[in-house]
Amino acid sequence: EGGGAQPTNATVDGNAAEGETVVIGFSGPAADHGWLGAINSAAIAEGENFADVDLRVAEGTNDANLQISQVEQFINDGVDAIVLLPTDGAALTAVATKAMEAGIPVVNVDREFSSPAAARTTILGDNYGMGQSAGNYICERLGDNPDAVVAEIAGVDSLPLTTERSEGFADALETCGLDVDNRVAADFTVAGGEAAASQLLAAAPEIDAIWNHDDDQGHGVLSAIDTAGRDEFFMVGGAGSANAMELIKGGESVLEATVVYPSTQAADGVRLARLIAQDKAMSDLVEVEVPKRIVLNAPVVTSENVDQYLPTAFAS
Amino acid sequence: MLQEDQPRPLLEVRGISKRFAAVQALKGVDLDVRAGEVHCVMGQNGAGKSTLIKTLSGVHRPDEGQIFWEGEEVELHSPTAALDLGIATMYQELDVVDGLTVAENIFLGHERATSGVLHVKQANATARALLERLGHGGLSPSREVGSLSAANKQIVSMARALSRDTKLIIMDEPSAILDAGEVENLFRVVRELTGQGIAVVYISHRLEEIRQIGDRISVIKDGRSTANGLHVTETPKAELIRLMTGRDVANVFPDRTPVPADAPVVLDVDGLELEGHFDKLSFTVRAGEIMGFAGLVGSQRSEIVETIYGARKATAGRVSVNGKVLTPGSVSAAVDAGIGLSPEERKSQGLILDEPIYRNVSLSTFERFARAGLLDERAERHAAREQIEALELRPADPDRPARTLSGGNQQKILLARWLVHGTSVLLLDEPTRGVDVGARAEIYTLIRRLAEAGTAIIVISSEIEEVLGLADHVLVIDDGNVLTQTTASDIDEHGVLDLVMKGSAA
Amino acid sequence: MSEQKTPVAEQPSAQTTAPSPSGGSGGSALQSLFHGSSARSLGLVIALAAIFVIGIITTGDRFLSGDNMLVILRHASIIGVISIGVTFVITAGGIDLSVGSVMGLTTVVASLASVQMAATQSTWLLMVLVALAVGALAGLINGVIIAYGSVVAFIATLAMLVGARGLAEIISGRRTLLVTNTDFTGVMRADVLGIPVLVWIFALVAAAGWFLLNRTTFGRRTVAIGGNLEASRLAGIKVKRHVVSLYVLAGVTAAIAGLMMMGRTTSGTSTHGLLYELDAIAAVVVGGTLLAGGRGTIIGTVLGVLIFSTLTNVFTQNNMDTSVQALIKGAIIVLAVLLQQRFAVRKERKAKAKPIRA
Amino acid sequence: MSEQKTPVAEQPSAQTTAPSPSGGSGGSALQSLFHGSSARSLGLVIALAAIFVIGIITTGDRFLSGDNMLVILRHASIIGVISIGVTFVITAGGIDLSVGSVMGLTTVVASLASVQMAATQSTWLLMVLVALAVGALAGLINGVIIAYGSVVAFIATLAMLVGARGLAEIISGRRTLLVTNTDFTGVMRADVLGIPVLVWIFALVAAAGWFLLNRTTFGRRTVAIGGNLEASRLAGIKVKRHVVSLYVLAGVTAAIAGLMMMGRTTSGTSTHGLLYELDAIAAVVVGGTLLAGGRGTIIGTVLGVLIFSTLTNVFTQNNMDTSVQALIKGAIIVLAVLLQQRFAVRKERKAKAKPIRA
Ligand SMILES: Nc1ncnc2c1ncn2[C@@H]1O[C@H](COP(=O)(O)OP(=O)(O)OP(=O)(O)O)[C@@H](O)[C@H]1O
Ligand SMILES: Nc1ncnc2c1ncn2[C@@H]1O[C@H](COP(=O)(O)OP(=O)(O)OP(=O)(O)O)[C@@H](O)[C@H]1O
Ligand SMILES: [Mg+2]
Ligand SMILES: [Mg+2]
Repeated sequence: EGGGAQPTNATVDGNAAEGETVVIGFSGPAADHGWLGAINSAAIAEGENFADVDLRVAEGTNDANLQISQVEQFINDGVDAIVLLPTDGAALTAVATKAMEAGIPVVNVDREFSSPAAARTTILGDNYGMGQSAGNYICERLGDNPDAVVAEIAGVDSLPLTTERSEGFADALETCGLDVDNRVAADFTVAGGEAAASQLLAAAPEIDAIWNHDDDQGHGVLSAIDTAGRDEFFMVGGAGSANAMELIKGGESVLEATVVYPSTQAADGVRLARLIAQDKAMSDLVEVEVPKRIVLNAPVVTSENVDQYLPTAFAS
Repeated sequence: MLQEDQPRPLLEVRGISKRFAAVQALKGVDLDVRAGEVHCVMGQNGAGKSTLIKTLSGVHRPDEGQIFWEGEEVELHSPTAALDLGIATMYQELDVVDGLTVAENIFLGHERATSGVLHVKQANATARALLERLGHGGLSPSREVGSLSAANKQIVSMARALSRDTKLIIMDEPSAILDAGEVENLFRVVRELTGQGIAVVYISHRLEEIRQIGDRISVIKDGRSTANGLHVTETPKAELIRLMTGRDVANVFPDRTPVPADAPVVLDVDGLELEGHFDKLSFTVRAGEIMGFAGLVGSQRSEIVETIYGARKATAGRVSVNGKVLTPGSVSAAVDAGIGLSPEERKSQGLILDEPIYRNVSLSTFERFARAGLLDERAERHAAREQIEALELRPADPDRPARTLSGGNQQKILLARWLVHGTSVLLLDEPTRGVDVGARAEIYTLIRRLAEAGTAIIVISSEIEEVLGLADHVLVIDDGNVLTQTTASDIDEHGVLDLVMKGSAA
Repeated sequence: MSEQKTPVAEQPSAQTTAPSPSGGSGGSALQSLFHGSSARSLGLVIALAAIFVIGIITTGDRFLSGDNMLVILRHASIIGVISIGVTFVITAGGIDLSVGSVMGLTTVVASLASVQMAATQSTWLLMVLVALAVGALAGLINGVIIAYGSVVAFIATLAMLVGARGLAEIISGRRTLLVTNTDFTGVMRADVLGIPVLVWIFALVAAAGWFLLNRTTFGRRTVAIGGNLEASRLAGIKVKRHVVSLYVLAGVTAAIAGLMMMGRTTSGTSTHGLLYELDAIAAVVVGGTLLAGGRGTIIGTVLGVLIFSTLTNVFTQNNMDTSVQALIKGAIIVLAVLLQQRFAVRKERKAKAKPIRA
Repeated sequence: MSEQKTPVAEQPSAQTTAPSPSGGSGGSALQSLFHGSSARSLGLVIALAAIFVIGIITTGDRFLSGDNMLVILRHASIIGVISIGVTFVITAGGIDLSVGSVMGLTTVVASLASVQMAATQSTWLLMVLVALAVGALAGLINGVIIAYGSVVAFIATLAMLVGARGLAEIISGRRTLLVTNTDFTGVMRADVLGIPVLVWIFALVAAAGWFLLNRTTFGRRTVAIGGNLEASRLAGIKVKRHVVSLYVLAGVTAAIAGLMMMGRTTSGTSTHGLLYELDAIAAVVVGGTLLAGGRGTIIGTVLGVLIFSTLTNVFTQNNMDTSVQALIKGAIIVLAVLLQQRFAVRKERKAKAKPIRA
């Protein structure tokens, strides 16, 4: 990969300067909810930002079979780099390895491959960490009350990332002697969040805290809370949409905080892919190559630090 | 009754009873069939003939009674059980599969195959031989059955029955959809079969046929045997009718009332053409006139009336009713203009089988019983009930689903539909197919009465006798061409037959 | 012979579905109407009651509380309205896979900034009108392709499912649009006589649907076409036109459901209504409408919707794992249909026991 | 006679679908067999060719390269195998919505650590056997519920869709299981004569399916049951047993597809096969198999699958927006069906023009 020349570690400006045009293939899951929609839009926007990037976007899909053939197509086309947000990390490992073997650097975004050899660089949101952050925040707020009722509104339950988030959440709660009393799963959509939340509220007459995995479905969750006329609890969101942050900033809502899960991962992926393909390095590192693995932080956004995060938040 | 000196019967049925939901279809029926005979089963519509034969072919399990096969009591718990014994059945309703070829239909269920792999050539050859034996060597075994006419489907059905190693063939109204020539052919086959010692149970409403082909007759009335094993030659027709209906029926066509010379033309067909079927067809029907279409099966008579009715879109020409030209290919325009069609295949084209009788009767008129789209079911039911009573439809329960009626009564529903509508042109495609003697006479009278009231009527029938007896004018049709147009009294059965035979030979 | 095109599964039930004769003495139309479906509905009522009993046993009074009942009803209302439209389409022997997608599309279009702006300047009813127009148009396209293009309904509406979702994404730019018109949300989120407006809408649509199906020529045509399309055509019914109107009806109910969804979630997005088509069809068929057409029951559909929504509620009350929920739901779908059939058969048997001589 | 229970959309096509008589002089069976479907297949071939032309125009040689053709075929192969099974079920007048879900379940069970361990100790064929057994069992349950429980196929398999997915999640703990058995992945990912094993499997299953449908009693009885269930019963066919075997067959093809998916992704998870049922049904019906039953074509199904998979390839080659893709895909589904019907009608006209008297 990278040809014979040594990567150059230019300045930020230097990295931004137009280089030789590179073709980058991008494939991600179907943009069937706000966060993924934002991921896609951000990636495409990033591609358009650079005059020297020709971004090929494959149909968003939740079908590993189709996504594999998209990557195969990128390999055939001899793209310079591939940014891959797999529907399922393990399922796309084999074809990503094939791409790497064919000399095409793969940037793995968000859902990690099962083999380190399958990606030149991996850039991840931290799902477990996200759950942990939410759990820790709730622990801080409720830690003195071991009988507190904690509820969880998960996303698509069949996805491994949901399991990771829930595990992180449960583990963090355990440290302060709490556990999840009521758990429902939605589907990352507004309607799903509304439906799940209204059922949850009916099932649990008294709640102290709710963690909702996704701010997009959170819009529905808040509608349900509003309908039920409940406000005895506080809520922590997930992903970090602009809408959610505005609410946190406003301070009137039960939504007190949200855990950021960067929606710019794929855009970062496109940037890194460009650097790799153009043999550039990351400007703020001394290291002359783009690192192998980048795990993005999952910070908790509250009314105190919201202004810092609002600009990068996604509009769902 | 079984005579002591006769050999042991092949099939013996004792006291069979069968109930469907609310209907006691059979109440103790007896029957004995001997090898090599043609045993006719007669009875009015709904008497239970089809139900009886369905118990013999393993479709229905009887509630009571015994069945003996070659002297042994048997239980026929599935069609396969009956087929295995050697009982093959041609059902009243066409039992072929449109998507399969002729040969595949014939061998359905007992395919010519080795461990599941078909012998297509062998099956086709055997099928061809069978078809030849049936006098239809021209029917290609590899042709898809969906493209065949009803009559040809019937042939396939018969070939299927013959393809099994059978000792008894049950034919439930096989001649209903056949014309005179085809019936002759059928009889030839039946005689050949009985000559080989195969028994045939034959069901038909055509008394003449029974006289020609039958050896003995059993009669069922209201689910009970009223006669068993009468010898055909010793039983006068009037006696048979009495046994079936419990009364005397003068099975004659009603007298014609001459159509007044100044009667207006109601239906005017001018240069009508349906590509691939018929072309340049012109004729008129006047108020009060009955026009009969005679011809062989497949002569495109149905296509002609369907095109007049707008069910098929004419490629040229026009149809007008009372001077008003109809939109081609629009049934609703035809209905609005006052044309009614009683279609050839009543179950698939005429009735909604799971809907009650009254809704089937009012299918063309229910809008009339509505104000602003809101149905007045009371008025609708009332109108339907009137016709049900006038036509003596049985059962006279307007809420009974059409599915549970016998064939003849289903036919009456279709007539009732257009009687409620009050059309000025009535197209009747095989109106007495499968209708019993009693009801037939009623339908004839009814058709005549309608004509007298000023309705212009076209009747298609495969029974030439019926066309000649009922119609004022006759069109003899062959392959979409009008061979002759004449007054009914100027031609006889032989005349028609000669014409069409010559026509089809040409 | 009539069995011909019935789906495989219909075979034995076809024998048992013959509506019971209402007695030789000629019961009233009303009587016979209820008779026909009541036996099947009884099975559903029992299934619903069983779920209630389980709910009460496992969660006690909380389950029976008025608030919880309203949660069940509110949840049922949106899918319920769609199911009413789908009932008509299925009764006529068709199917509509696009309702969920069309619903999503209507929410997106009606929540567009321009529409909301215009609505703020005039009246919130404008949003209603826009949604209904979008739904009707989508239904019209479905109907025309099916009736005049002779494309199988399954495929035509599958295409609409895919296409409408794509269009909704394009229009919304894949974002969730917020409904800011407070007049609209105010009305949709209000209570009338202690019952949410959404539930009222469901009740009204269901009542109107019942009336339309059972008391009008429109309903009669629908049943006739589903029972035997060719016979209906030959009897002079304008079959194609009617088929088009059925899909328009389904599109309109999808639009109404979309408006309810906008009220409930105060948002419009292309993901609204995802997979609702399957939920609606399941509710309709579990309710007793024949998938092959020719028999439809609004009461059954309402019961079917309530069964599913109560089930979800009981699951949540018991904090059940979602995968286990799926497993149980699958089993319950089958059981509900079996139960319903059992009752229809019993009814038939009873009719046999007291024979009526015609 | 066959109109009765046909879905609404069938009406006009029913008149035009009567396959052409192959001539009074008695063409060979082979001839007539091809004749029946060739007219419709022609429309599909034209549609496919059109997509190819667009591909070539927009992307040039890259599209036509052997590698790209293999990409298309590999992608088509998994859904293709499922579609073959679904073709049988639909030909018999049924439907199977559970194939995708069952496929997911088979990948999970066959990738379980215990199964893989046992396979490593014995042979990788063990994994194949386990998958096939799971698929067959799921199909058996479907079939029994449908044939003996008289539950409509749509509902029974919808229940299986929900239930199997739930079970797969429970078994896998909602994690993606890695396929570590290199014998298995080696075989599945290999090339034979330059063609991937996956494509060979598809070709074999399709050929076997063609033979089974057109040249065996099993196939002919399948058509018969779909065309006229009652007549089939009267002809002594054990209809229920046959129906069960059809769903088992569909389950087995889902399992084969599952194995292929495991090979392709080296993983087993409950999300494999999501929504494949709709893709498969679309391919089958676009291919010309009658959704109402009674006519099925394997060649058409293969063409249908290839059309969709080539379309996706062309979309990606052209870097098309996913929402626009959805919109176009919807339109193309409708167009393909219309085109196919147009050709069937033409053929029919020609047949009518020279009437044959039998
Ligand atoms: N499946 C069924 N369910 C309910 N009633 C039935 C069923 N089949 C037949 N019947 C009823 O049983 C009686 C006998 O019918 P059957 O068909 O045997 O008469 P048939 O003698 O064959 O009459 P046709 O000459 O008109 O064919 C009729 O009253 C009919 O309505
Ligand atoms: N779908 C079809 N495709 C091709 N040929 C057909 C089709 N249907 C019927 N035919 C042919 O058209 C001709 C007319 O058939 P049909 O039996 O309907 O005529 P008919 O004059 O109405 O006879 P009937 O005396 O039964 O009323 C026959 O030769 C038949 O084989
Ligand atoms: Mg009969
Ligand atoms: Mg005819």
